[in-house]
Amino acid sequence: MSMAAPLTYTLEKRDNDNFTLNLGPQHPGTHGVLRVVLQMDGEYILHADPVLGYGHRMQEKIAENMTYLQCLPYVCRMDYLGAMSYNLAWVCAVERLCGFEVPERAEHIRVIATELNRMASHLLWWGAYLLDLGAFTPFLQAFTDREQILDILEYLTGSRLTYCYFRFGGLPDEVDDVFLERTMSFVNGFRKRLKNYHDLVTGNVIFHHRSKDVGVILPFDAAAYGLTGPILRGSGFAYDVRKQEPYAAYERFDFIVPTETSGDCLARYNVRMEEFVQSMNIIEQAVNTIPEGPVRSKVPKTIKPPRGEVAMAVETPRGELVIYIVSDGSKKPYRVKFRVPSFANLSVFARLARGQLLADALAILGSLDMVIPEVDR
Amino acid sequence: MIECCYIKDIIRGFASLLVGMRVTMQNMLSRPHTVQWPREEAPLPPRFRGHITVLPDEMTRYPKCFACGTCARNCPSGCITVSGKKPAGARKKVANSFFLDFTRCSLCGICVESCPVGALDFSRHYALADFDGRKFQEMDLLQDLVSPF
Amino acid sequence: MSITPLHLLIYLAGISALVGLNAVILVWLERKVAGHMQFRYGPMEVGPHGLLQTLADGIKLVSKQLLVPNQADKPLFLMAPIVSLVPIFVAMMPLPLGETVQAWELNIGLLLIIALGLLNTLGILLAGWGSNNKYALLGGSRAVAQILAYKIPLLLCILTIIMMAGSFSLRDIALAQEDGWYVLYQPLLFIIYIVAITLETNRSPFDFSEAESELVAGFHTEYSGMGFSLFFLAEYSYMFIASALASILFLGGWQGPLLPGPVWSLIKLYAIIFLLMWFRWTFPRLRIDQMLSFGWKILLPVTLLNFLVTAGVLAL
Amino acid sequence: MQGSNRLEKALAEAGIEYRPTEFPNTGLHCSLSLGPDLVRPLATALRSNGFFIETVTAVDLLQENRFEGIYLFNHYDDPLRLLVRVPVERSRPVLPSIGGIFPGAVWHERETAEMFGITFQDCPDSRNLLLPEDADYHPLRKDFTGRS
Repeated sequence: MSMAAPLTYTLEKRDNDNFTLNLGPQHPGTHGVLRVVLQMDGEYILHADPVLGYGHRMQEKIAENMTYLQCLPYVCRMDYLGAMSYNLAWVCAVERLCGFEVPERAEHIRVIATELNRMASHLLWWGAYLLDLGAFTPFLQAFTDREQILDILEYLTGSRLTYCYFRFGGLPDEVDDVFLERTMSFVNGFRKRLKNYHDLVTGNVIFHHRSKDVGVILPFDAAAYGLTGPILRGSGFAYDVRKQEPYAAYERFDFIVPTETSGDCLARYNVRMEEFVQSMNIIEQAVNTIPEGPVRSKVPKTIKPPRGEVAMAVETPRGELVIYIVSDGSKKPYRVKFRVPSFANLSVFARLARGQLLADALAILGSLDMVIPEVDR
Repeated sequence: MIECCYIKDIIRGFASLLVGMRVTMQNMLSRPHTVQWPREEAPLPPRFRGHITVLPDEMTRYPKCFACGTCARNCPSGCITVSGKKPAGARKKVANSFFLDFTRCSLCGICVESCPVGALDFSRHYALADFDGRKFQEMDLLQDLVSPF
Repeated sequence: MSITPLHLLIYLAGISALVGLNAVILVWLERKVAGHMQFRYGPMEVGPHGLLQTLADGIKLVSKQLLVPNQADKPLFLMAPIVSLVPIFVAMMPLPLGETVQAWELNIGLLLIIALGLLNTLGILLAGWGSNNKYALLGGSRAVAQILAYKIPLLLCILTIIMMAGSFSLRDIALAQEDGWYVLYQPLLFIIYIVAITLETNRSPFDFSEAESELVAGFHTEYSGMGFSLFFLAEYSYMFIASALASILFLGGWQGPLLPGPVWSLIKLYAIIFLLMWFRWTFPRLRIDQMLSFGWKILLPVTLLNFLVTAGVLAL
Repeated sequence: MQGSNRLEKALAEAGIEYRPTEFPNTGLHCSLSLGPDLVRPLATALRSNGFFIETVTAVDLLQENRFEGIYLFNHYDDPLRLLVRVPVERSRPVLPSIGGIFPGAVWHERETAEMFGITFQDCPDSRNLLLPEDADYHPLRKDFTGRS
């Protein structure tokens, strides 16, 4: 029983039946203000052209006009679902630039918070992807658990989405045991609840038919488009910045980088589902081995790094974020480049959507896990 | 063999649907997670970041802020305007006006951290709404404090 | 039994009340079921447990402006919701909800309902074509594309039942199940029938013509106010009719112990509607081509086989 | 190290000498300064050795009156960030496009082109990406203040 769509579709067909379909900027399936101009033949997509920039804020110019500290709240505004990773990336980049030390306890808390945030982001993706496939319940099923993570992070940072929590040289204030206990009880509970997620969706035959062999990213394409993150790992590369260039305290923890080889939506799904487990492993280890001590090292009040340049790579929930800073020795960065993962990941969409059905194209878009303000910056 | 797989696939697929339906039924029988605000209230976390407030001095009840302007300089959005002057006979300045443009504030808390005397703190007000936007463009944070002037 | 104009008026009034009340209850029920399956409460504010929420929404919808898009085919655009809704008033007439609760005993009642059920698709197609919107057009054409894939298995299901009961009259079919519901003899057919009516009523996992995440709102993208609410009424009324048919064809209609007939009818009917809602809030949507191959490759052979086997067994 | 071997090999293919930089302090394993004509041979060599494109961007060095085109590459199997710097005159900003070699670079180049006013030679797509299609200003230039 084969239910896959015909894989080859004659794209060379030229007649007057083609029409242009504006998918977005306001469309339930594009997760934000993304517009894709589609050339369609019936339900088949002949050509897709993403149009970006609806949420463009010129973050890089803003950063040039601000001190390093003032920039801190702004970086979180790019990827509001993985704000902790952005926060960490900026803080680590400036620390690398200035050569600040970070106490071990602070590093552990950073890892815990970032991994919790990664789980929250993946949960939202899980719900939104299934919403793209037309299932409504997973969205709010994921929200019940995401809400608990946000509660924990709100307890830690005082904010639910754009945390702005890490500071140069550590954390703003001491972390109490209540946070660690709540984290552990959440992780223990979520390990059990994850089974429900699999029961509801992973085994579902409709879900399988919708995501298997849909939107296959070949390994050769992955390098050409500079893909990173779970999307890349679904195509067979075990590339994870946490493993390859460990930052914070990731080299101390034992975890594996889940990979799949088929490169389709199902592979990307499975990778992310496995990352829940790995994140929980990391959190457990980090909580169990957290040392006592200060959470902030001595750093000067005014950050004035030496001349030079630095590139800091961080694995956000969506892939590899590289913050490239050129410093001219003043209080403000001379040039900041945010190499955001969604941007590169979205660029492959036009290629994947060619010759697909409209429904599949939206499933692919969902499986790429976009945050449009991050793409636009 | 093909027929066998065909039927097996159908049965397995059907079973997977039933498993999914079991999960939603379990959901239905469990308690909803909604907190029905405003009839119920969710607890505010201790580090909740509302808009900032100026704290009074314990001794004098005057504003603790002495209008050094560090917060205004450090604010990424430039939403704080503060000025102060010396009350008669005092050695230090005291703030006589402290305005927050809450429409631009991003609640990052850099001002609270950078204050050298700890005169700023987050308030615990969250249900802020008004018909007049100007009220939030110029929030007078010294309103509830005793003024030495 | 002949029908006088007075009779007709009374029936129509009764059916209108039923259609309206049914929609109010079903929308509320759907939102409640959806809510509780998603750890929410659903509507809670208007009336006890939000019972009057649908009424409030209805008033809001009725009082809204009916916008006709620029360059839309205005007559078709305005006609579409009516074409969707009106057949329901006729299709409900031969439905027996109790031994004596039936508007019009007709010996070909089943045929009438099946024939009128097709008009819903026409309404969707008109809406899709008339609104001058590409999403709506895609939704409308999807509705037409899927019609054969589920109608033939559906008809074969019904034909099997007709063969077993030996009558086209719904009343006779229900009465034929006095000593054993057909669902006991034909469980597989019942499942297929439920799948087919999910398709017929355009509900998830087969809501292709609406397909929120793909087609925004599909065929009713451009409808506002009254047009939109008529489509809503029609959708829920078709659900009512399809479930009523299912309860009559497979579950013995109004027959049951202790409680009076109409109550049993409603219990069975709403149980099936609940099943449809349960599907909707559990499953992801199939793709249109997958649904077509599902219809042609699974539903059709199985129902055909079932039909032949049943015919053989009956002949023996 | 295996990783640096890969880089050495790729650089040798393009005829460039390999000089590592201090990795942990800068996050870069190697940073090169090249002429514009060497970029495409290097990109081809990197592509065939399994490197992926991280980003293409530029830095406006207003005081030295030049732009620096920045190409960042990395490798999936070993962490090996390579930064290629291509200085160009500010008065005649033209950089070679690697969009034909790395299709993913096209978007980065479009962004750099509109932000700095740099022309990418033979870029398959030269429309604006993030800015409005009729934008004739280049916001990331240092002399752009946002005030007209």
